[in-house]
Amino acid sequence: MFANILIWFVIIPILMMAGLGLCSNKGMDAIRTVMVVGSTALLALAIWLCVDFLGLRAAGVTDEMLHTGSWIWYAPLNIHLAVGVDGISVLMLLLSAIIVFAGTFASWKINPLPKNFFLWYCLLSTGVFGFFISIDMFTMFMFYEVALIPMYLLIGFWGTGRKEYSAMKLTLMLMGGSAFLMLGLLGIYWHSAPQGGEPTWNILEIAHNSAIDPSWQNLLFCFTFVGFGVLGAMFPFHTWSPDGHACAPTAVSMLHAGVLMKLGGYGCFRIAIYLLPAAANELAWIFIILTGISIVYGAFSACVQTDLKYINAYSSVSHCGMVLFALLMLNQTAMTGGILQMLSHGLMTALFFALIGMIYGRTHTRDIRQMGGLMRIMPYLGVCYMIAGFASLGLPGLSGFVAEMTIFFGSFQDADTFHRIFVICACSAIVTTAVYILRVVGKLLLGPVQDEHHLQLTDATWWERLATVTLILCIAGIGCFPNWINEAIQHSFVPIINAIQNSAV
Amino acid sequence: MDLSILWYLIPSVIMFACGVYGFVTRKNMIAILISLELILNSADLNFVIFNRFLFPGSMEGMVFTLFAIAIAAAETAIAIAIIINIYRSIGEMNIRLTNKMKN
Amino acid sequence: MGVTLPILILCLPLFMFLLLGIGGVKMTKKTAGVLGILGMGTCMTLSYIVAFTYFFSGDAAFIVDGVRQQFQVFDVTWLAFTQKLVVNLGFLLDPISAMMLVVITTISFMVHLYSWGYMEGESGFQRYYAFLSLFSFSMLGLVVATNIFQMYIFWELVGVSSYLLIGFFYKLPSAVSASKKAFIVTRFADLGFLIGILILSYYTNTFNFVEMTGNPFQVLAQTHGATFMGASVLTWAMVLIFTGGMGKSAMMPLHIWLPDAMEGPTPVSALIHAATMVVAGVYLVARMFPVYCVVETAMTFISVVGAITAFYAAVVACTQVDIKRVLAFSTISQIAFMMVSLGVARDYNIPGVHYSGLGYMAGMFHLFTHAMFKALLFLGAGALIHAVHSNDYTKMGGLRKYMPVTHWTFLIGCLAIAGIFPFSGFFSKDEMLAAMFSSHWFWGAWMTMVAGLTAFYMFRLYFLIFWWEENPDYAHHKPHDAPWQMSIPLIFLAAVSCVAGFIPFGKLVTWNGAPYTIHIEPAVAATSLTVAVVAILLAAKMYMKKNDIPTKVKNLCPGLWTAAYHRFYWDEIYQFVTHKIIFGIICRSIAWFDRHVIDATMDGFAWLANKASWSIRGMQSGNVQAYVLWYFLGALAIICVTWLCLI
Amino acid sequence: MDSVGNIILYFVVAIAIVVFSFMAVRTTKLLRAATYLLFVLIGSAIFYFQLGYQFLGAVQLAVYAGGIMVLFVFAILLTHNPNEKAKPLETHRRIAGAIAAGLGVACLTYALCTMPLLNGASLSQCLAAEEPITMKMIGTAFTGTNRMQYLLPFEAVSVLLLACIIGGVVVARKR
Repeated sequence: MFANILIWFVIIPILMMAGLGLCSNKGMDAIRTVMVVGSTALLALAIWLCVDFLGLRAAGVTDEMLHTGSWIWYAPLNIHLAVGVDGISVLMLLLSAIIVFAGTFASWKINPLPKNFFLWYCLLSTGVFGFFISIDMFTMFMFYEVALIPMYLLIGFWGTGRKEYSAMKLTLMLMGGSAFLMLGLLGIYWHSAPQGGEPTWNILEIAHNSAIDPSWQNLLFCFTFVGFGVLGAMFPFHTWSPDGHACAPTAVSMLHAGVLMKLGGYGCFRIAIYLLPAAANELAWIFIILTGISIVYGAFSACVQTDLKYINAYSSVSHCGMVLFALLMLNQTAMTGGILQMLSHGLMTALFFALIGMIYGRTHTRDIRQMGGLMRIMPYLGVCYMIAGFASLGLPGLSGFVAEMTIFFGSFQDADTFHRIFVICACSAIVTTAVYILRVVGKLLLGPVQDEHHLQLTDATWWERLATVTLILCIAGIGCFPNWINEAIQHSFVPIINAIQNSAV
Repeated sequence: MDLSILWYLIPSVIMFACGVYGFVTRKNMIAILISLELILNSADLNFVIFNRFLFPGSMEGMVFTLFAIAIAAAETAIAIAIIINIYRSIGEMNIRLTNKMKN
Repeated sequence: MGVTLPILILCLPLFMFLLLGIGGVKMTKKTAGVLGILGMGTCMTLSYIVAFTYFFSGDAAFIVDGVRQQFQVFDVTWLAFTQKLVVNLGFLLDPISAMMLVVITTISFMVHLYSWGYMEGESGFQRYYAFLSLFSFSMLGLVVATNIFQMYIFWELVGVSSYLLIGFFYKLPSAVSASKKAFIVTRFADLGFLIGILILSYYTNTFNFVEMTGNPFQVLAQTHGATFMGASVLTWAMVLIFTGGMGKSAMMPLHIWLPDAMEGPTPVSALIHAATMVVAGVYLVARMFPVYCVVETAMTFISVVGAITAFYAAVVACTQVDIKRVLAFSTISQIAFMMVSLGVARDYNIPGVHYSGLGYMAGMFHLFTHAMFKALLFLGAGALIHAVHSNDYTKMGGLRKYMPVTHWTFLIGCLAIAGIFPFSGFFSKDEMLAAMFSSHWFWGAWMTMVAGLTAFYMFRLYFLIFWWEENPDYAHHKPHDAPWQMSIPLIFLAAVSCVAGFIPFGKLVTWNGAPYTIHIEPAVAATSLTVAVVAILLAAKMYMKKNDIPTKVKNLCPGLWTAAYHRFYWDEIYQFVTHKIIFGIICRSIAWFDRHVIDATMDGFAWLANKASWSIRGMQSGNVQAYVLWYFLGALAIICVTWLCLI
Repeated sequence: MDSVGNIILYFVVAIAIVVFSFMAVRTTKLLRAATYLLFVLIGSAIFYFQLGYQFLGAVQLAVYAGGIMVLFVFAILLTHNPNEKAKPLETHRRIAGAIAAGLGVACLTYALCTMPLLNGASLSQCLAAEEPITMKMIGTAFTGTNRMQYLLPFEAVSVLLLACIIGGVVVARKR
């Protein structure tokens, strides 16, 4: 079991938790050492996995999932700890590792109770990594919950503003989503086997059996898609996102917007669309409408917000809407775009939230009306914020552009008027995005200094620089050299596209 | 005119209903205990009645009534001890005002 | 030709950007300036080598039987959307891209040099050079694009560099809002461009220019049959793509950003908003010209938009006070001139239409000459602003004695733009007018009128700055000519403007690569020359000496004058639409809806659950009596239900 | 056919039980309530006798009417001024209780009346059908371990009573 590299993604955070358990709240150095060593190890592991994966693919290994393993842990219900990765999960693992790494540095000075903060943080990471490595639906669901619960404490205790309310709202809404999800998963489980066979939780087997009755598929698709869609901030289930993000501490916002929201997109793809292709084909239009609304609606809402985090949260609604929108187009290019958008959005929102946290830590306000001219005071943070903004509005050379373009060109392959109109609506978001990003940049960074107390503030410290540089390099990396991602994930779509085409016939 | 089972059961039912009524409405703890005795007594009576009319020749009903009386006695004794104790510590018999374990 | 030089041309500015952008903080101003100028100088030299090789080497790759070929120096895969739809990054060498390489690098180099003097005292000097390099990189990438998507990529980069440079003085709120406006307006136009690309690429399954323009009839065939709202998809695609060009080239009604963009440093205006970036739209149309040729509607659209814009901008330019704004509107007008020129050029034997590619050649020719003299004018304006510290001509007047170099070069620029023989503008404008007349007399007449207006407002500006009446402030602050770094570009560009007209452009740049003989049409030339001279004389009469004719003229029709002064209220309309309608109504109502409907519904569920819990909370009171009551009633209920079921 | 004496006795006792139960839960004075309860318990004891369970009736009289009532009276006297009235009852609770009790009576009576099983033999027939219960039989039933013999519950009850004694002492003990 321990020979499987994937298991280590879960074991390392657990070891980190054990390590943290030995530290005391006063021993900040020890806590930081554990966190830095652990998150670096995770990052190294993820990079190694990525390289290894690309190598295997290049060597012609075309199995759908690599590094698979399966260990039973509850026989009566046929529940396994089953792991395996394809290109998409590898990228998601890499993304999570990067953000965990950056988040560690972004919360370098977390106060109070740093040990407990990092303990929960590691538990959250465990859930996230566990989710991405699992191919057993039950285990996946379990890790999903493991990732959700610490959120409540992290926001409720270390947050700012109306933190109890927000933490409660976020947790309850996501839990509501997972209730739907559980129903959907149970439904899939009970219908997973062909007549008389033993039902299974294993995604690959279910997809292979493809035994789920189409009439059931529709219901289950709605359950699972809505369940994951809540986490993916799909309209009208997005309202946890603005409040939750606004109140969360920096690293938690980063991890939440950067990775946790991707759990939604990944889940929609891996379970709803992959396992229920017939329903996906039939019902996609409903969700295309909803996600289309998300895209436009989020962008317009962001235009008039005055709180930096709200702006970003609404922009996340818009961008995550684009992820789901792309996945629902059910063709390879658009789906590739969706995955790229997940990566891109994860990195750039993490960067955004990191920067907002840093700015907030200095100015003690997030209201853009009370700030101005920060570029002069903290040029480093200002430039980083601009880069994040440009990534968000789709500047070529940064990741957002590649992702959005792939989505648009992929989505446009569906040649009927309904899809076309929605694609064009989605395209219009690039203008709205520019409007709100430039509005923030103009008010926050440029122009005259609003508050002269701000003149005494300092620029970024080394750990903040490290966190932001890591993210910026990744954003620029994807933006400049996108094609390797394309090649890494193309095999993942083949079975899905086939399944969809078969079900359409 | 026969004294059938029904004749005996009716007073028992009424006694039971009165007990319930008293239990629900009274505030004084001793009064509640009195109502409880009514309920118990009605149950005892039923045991006996059923034993007599439906299962003549055996005596389970009676035996269990005996047990019930014994237990009721024990229960009442303890209950009254507790009530007096409560009264000693808070000077109050009203069940609405004795809603805290510590005063 | 090897790939080294082209790659260097692209990478050098990018490298300079990264070097100056990241390492600039640690450099002195002098180091940064010298590095930037050297980098751009090298880039210019390399571009000259490439362009000259292309035009004059006679290599079989470049010219076959006198017909210039399109040559893809390299073309590497960058991102594969689908199997066929692959985005490449490459370097396409053909007459227009080679010409643009020369134009861009020359002007960029001049501006680099000039800025060394002009921007000397500014903070953020290093940043300024970094942005200039970024701009040069993006513009070069745009012109050498092998496919329309690469063009779009660099198109966006150009937009961002323009945003950064307009907002260079980021402490000024006006600069910030101008930069924002420029970006958003062009972004809006880019949306059209993007949708155009989406449509076109879906039907043709390629992004590549050579494939599309090489056989436009095939494109026509591929899109045949599909229509949307009465127009064929190809028309839609081409019109939408042109929309992108309208944004960058500031055509009506997307022109509003350009006058505001004058908030940027003046050399930037010269580089971006006069000579290079704003011609991107023209370049785009030229690039897609063969495809446009088969879409009659799109061509007409281009001509109409161009004609309206040209006239509008010329009228507005007559009333502006800010010298840079006059130049900005003159830019809009001149670019619209090129658009019309492209719009009237057709070369296919569409029944009943027998035009030649003259308009294309003339448009490109004008692009070239305009770039030179407009950069000259802007740099001259920069020298003036440098001297009197104001953009306003009312603060100037009588400057010819104090600033002779600026005066003479500015005069050359004005003569060139007015189209006076033998300055470069004459030749290119003459060709354009000839093309328009040969298309339809109306275009010719209309544009001749615009040409007259051009001569008038340019000389109005010239006289108001250099003649009119001396500003009394000169007594304490005597204006003087600019330092050598600024004068050299002025003199160089003036020299180019004098001689560029004699370049045998028809032999070099034509739409299909085949040489084209330029011959000046006497009638057209005479007309335009007469109109220009009359306009200049009129301007001299009105503005040479201080007098009250301008005031009288103004009072002749005050409404029109005010409207023109306020640019016919376009900005106000936009302001109203964006702020009041989009921001005030749409965005706010959506935000309100989100907080008070959607979020309130979610909170409502929570409230409901809470209420329900509170309401049944009383049942768990710890009150044994209540429990008994409920227990008893419950038992009764169960009895009754069981009973009913049994019956 | 039951004897007239039996019938008259039945009616007297039944009416007494009904009336006194009602009064026991309605009176506002505790001591009276206890007294009414005593009457009800005695009435039940008479029923036991009538039904032929003499031993049981005796136990009822001794334990309930004798022992428990004394406890009640002591408790009441210890905690109350005999003239003090209990607090007035809450109306809504009273209505709820009355409804519950009424429903209970209605429901059970209906059930009793419609149950065919219950329209069986008369008391005299039942009494005649079996031999009278002797103390020996009761003793055997309590001390045997066979079927229908209850040594274990008997022991359990005795342990319970012991626990009860100890508990009573502990609870009542002064701290």
